[in-house]
Parts: sequence; structure tokens; C-alpha cells
Amino acid sequence: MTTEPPLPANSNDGDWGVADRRASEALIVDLDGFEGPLDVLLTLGRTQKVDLTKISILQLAEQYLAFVEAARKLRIELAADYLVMAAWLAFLKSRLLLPPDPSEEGPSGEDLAAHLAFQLERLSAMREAAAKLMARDRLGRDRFARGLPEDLTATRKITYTASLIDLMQAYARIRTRDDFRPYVMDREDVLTMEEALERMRGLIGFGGNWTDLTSYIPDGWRLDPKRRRSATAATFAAALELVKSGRAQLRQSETFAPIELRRTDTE
Amino acid sequence: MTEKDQDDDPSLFLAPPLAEQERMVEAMLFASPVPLTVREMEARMPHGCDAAEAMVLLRKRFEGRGVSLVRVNDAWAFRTAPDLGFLMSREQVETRKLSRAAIETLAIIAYHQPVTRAEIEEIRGVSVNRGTIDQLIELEWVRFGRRKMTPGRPVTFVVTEEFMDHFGLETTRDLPGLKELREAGLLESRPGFDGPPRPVSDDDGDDGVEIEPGDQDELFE
Amino acid sequence: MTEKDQDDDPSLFLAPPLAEQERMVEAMLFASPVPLTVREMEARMPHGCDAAEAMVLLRKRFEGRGVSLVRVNDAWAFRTAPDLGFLMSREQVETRKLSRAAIETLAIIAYHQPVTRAEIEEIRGVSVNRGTIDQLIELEWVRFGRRKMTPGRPVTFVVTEEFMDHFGLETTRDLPGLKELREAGLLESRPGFDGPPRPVSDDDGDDGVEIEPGDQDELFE
Repeated sequence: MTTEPPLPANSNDGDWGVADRRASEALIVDLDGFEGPLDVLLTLGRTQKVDLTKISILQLAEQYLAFVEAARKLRIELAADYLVMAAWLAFLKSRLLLPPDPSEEGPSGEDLAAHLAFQLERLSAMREAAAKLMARDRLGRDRFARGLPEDLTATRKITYTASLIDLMQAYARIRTRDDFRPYVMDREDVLTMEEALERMRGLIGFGGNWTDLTSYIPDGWRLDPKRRRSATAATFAAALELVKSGRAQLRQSETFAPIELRRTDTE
Repeated sequence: MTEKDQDDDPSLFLAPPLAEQERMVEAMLFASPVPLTVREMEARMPHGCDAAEAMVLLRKRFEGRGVSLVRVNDAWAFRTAPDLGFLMSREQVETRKLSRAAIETLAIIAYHQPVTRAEIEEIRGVSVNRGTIDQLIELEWVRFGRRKMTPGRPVTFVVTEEFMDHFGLETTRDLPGLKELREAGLLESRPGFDGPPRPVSDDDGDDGVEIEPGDQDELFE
Repeated sequence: MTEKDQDDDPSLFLAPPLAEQERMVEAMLFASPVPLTVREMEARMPHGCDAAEAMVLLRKRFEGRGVSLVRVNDAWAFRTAPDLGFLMSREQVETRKLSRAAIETLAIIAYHQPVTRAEIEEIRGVSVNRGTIDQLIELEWVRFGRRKMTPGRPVTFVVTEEFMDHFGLETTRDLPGLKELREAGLLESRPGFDGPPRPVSDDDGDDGVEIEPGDQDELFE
């Protein structure tokens, strides 16, 4: 294989660069109409007006990079796919332009280019195949099945049916149901404010002296940390309720000091 | 108006040959979901066609055949020959959709087989009616599997060859997992899409359903 | 009928004449909404019948008619002749228009089956939207095939008999241009290449699944 000297960068920009840039901008106008970078490459490739098998991948890479550049200039946000392809093509381009480095492992630039050409050809072939398929004489459009259902009403047997989709959706429904189950608290270890209030209403009559609020926590709720936390919160909330209704007073000498509670002497 | 003129001047106009017209009548009667009158058929055919004449030919052609042309009021339709009714008995099955309980139960059996009734209930979170499994067995989609080597040696359920046939599966291993269902767009991602969330009341208080990790892996490997 | 008595004594039993068998096959195929296999028909016919032979006669009889016998895989069905579609405008079913992505995906599944989602994405160069395959499955044109024996054992997609019936294909070998595509090597995947980057799909960044050549042969044997 003859190794051509690497082309100086931008040397041939003048040849097709302007037209190409214009074409790129035209492409960007209906970017929404494209199905990803491979599709854009295919469209760009067609502008070379040669058989896909004879396409110049180097030129195609240039065209694509111009396309991305034009998008950037027009401040159009390209999806990540397009940018990843641009990076890969830039890499491919450098591989194609530089003389092969014998110490380098992996496929050569030519191999990579050939593979890209293959992918484009394959995609294009699939598109043609799809078009041929859709153009066939289709059932319900060109060819028809019997329109009149057989309606002999002799023995009628009922059978049940379901589709694979029904089956799979049913299974998915069951298996994902738990994910969506509303959150329910385990009530066993929770003392509610109502319960604490109920209890304190009965006790407060005896609370003539300042008493540590924690002494109002019921037995059985003091040892287990989870239960103690819940009971403390409920008792504190209940105490606030009592204060609000004027039946008790609260005090705390300093931050984090014990909170003390005393009955309000109405007399 | 111009139609009239053309009719008057046959040289301007050539109707398809009668054999062709017969084909047309045949195709229309076959495809139509309702009996068709001669006039209706003629309206669809190219100008100058004579559906009545084509019908005469067609009727003759189907004399004594397995299907024949019958007259329904003014209209015509193909009907299978009455003496062959015995062949048609299978066509008369009325198909109904499987109930939600049944399809869920079936799905669990397919994905978890061999599975016991208790396990099905555990996964569904509700008890399984005796009739539901009976129905699936009657449909020949489910059969009894080997007994489980656990206390009580409960019977298990597995799906049948008929099940695979019906659902177009070669093995139950081909059933897609949750991830694949999601990728194919077959899994609604929204909760409550098909009904309110499960009640949290006592009727399914057994909701701490745990599927052993082993079960899952097997499925979604 | 004396037929009954004959059935009881096999030595006396005579299969109905072939012309009669032809009538039977004709009636069954007319009545059935879905294609029937020779075996299915034979199962309904009296003992000793040869549905395949009757089919030969019947096909000949309907050659060039307004309705004709078409083959779908192993099964047969009556369908109207395609050149008469213009008469059936009233019977035409409004089909949901498929997106370009769906059409391409369908073609890729048909020509490359069994094919994984990752392979479809590789060919199209974009990720497959959720809902695209879903739509094709709902149309009953695509179903799940056997899992691929590659890492991750991904599910595959294949086309169905409904697909073949819809597009008038006797077998998947009749896909337009299949031979040329195969000869051009365009149905192979060329593994071992760091081709351009694969599409980034949201939920499966996983497997660089490659098709083993063997897998493909299975389809087009």
C-alpha cells in the first residue's frame, strides 16, 4: 500500500468546504427529521453522488465535522450521540491521514473506515428493504380475508384467551406493585400524640411541682430506643397542647437541659 | 351525464371481459362482512360491468362446491355448504378474555414454576380461588407438577406445552424479565396506572411478602 | 349416514372421494379467520383423508380467480387477489401509521431475526425507543424469540405468521431482496471491530452482544 504524504490541514478546504458548510447548515434545519448520527452520515454520504461502496470516508468525516461545527456556530444543541460520533470521526480522520504507526495495536484506519462504510451500506439496505416490505400487497389494504364471520350457531363452546402481552403485563404489575405501595408506618413502636395527651391529662392533676417531662413517658417506652424516641416526641407534643390550653406550664433552664412541666394552678 | 353518452357509444368504452367481472364479484363477496346486492357490487365495479351476469357465472362455478353462494333477501353471500357443518364445529368457540386473577396466576406459574398455591398467594398478595387454578388446568395451560419436598409435600403447578404453543414461546426461559419488559415499553412506569394503589388494610395484611433473592436471580439473569 | 357404521369397522372404512375431500378443505379454509395447516385440517376430516392432496386440487382450481389460496409458513388461507384491492375500499382497515423508526425496526427484525435489541440499535445507530417494539408486538407482527446464548442471554425478537400473512410472504425466505442482501454480506454482523460508538441507550449500557454466524444460519437454512 502506498502511503500518501499527510495532507496539510485545511489544504483542500477551499475545494468543497464552502459548499459543504452550506449543506451542513441546510441539514441542521431539519435536525429533528434525523434518526441519529448514522442517519446524518448516510444523508451526507449521498451528497457525494457515488455508490455507497465507493464513498470516501475521509471526505464523509470532514462533512460530518463541518455539520457539527455549523451546529455549534448556530448555537444548536446536539444530542450526545452526535458529539460522540464527531469525536470518533475526528479520531478516524487522524488515523487515516497519519502514516500507520507499526507499534499501534488494533484495527487500522482503513479497517475502521471500511467498517463504517459497511454500517452505512447496511443501514441503507435495511431502509430499502423496509420500503419494499411496506410496498407489498398488504392484508387489509390490497388483499383481504373473508369478511363474513362464519355464524353457524350450533354448539357454542366458551374458551378463554389471553395474549402474551396480557401475561407479561400482569406479571410486571404484580412484581412492581410493591415498589409503589404507599408508605405505611409500623404502628407497634409508635406512641401517638393523642395517646400521650390522654395519659397526661390524667396525670397533670398531680403535677403541682416542676417535674422532668421524661417522667411522663409511660413504662415500657423507656428502654427500646425506637420506642423511647417516639414516646418522647409524643409526650413533648402533648405537653405543648396542655400549655396551649392553659392547663400546664413548661420551662427549660438552658439549651438541652431537662424540660420541666407543672400544672397551672387555676386557684 | 357523460356516463350516459359513453354507454350509448360503446366504442368509447370497453368493460372488462366477463371472466374478469366474475373475479371481481367473487372477491367482493368474499371480503365483504355483509351480503352484497348486485347493485352495490356494480357500483364498485368499472363502468359497463354487469354484476348480475357475472353472478350467474359465479353461482354456476360454485355449484356443489364446499362453499356456495346464497341469497339473503336481495343480497348475496358465500356460505359453507350445509353438509360440511361438521367440519366447522371448531369455529364456533366463543373466546373470552381471561380474568385478571387468572392471568396473574398464570403469569406467576409461568415465571416461577414449579410453584405451590401458597407461593402464588404470597406473590399475588391475595388468596387464590380454587376455581382460578381449575380454569387454567381446564384450558390445559397449567398442570400439576412434582410435589415439593417441604412439610406437607404440597403439589406444585407448572405450565404445559399447550401454554407455550398458545403464547408462542419455545421455553419459559424466553419470557422476558422486568428489565426487558420495561425496555420493550410493556411496563407502565406510573403507579396507579391501572387502578388505585393496593389498599393497606387488613385484608392483605400479609404484605411483608419477600421473594427470596434466589427466585429473582433465576428470572432476571 | 353410513359413514358412522364404517367408522366402527375399519375394514369397511373408505375415505371419502378426493373431490369430496377437496370440498371439505375448501369449506374449512373459507370459514377460518386464520390460516390452517394441512395437519389441522386433516384432524377434522374423516379418517383416511389426505388434506395435502386435496389442497393440490384446490389450489389449481383457484388459480387466477378473484380469491386465491396463499401459503403462510405451513398454513393456508384464502385471500382476495391483490389486483382487485381497488374494489374493496370499503373493507380497508385504517391502520395506524407506523413511524419511520417502527418500520425500520420491523424490517431489521424480519431480515436479521432472531435479533436482540442491542443489535437493532447497532444497525440503526440510535437507541430503540420504548414503545416502538411494543407497538410491533401489539400489532402481532413481532414476538419474543429464543434467548441468545451470549453473555447476558438477551431476549431476541422474531417476526410472526401474522406478519407474513399481512405482507403476503410464504416464508421468511421470501422477504424481498433477501438473497441479494445476504450475498452482499449485509445481513452479517462483523464482530471484533471498534466501529463508531454504539448508541447510548438509557437503561442498558451493557452488552456488546455480537451475533455468532451460527445463529443466523438457523433462520435461513
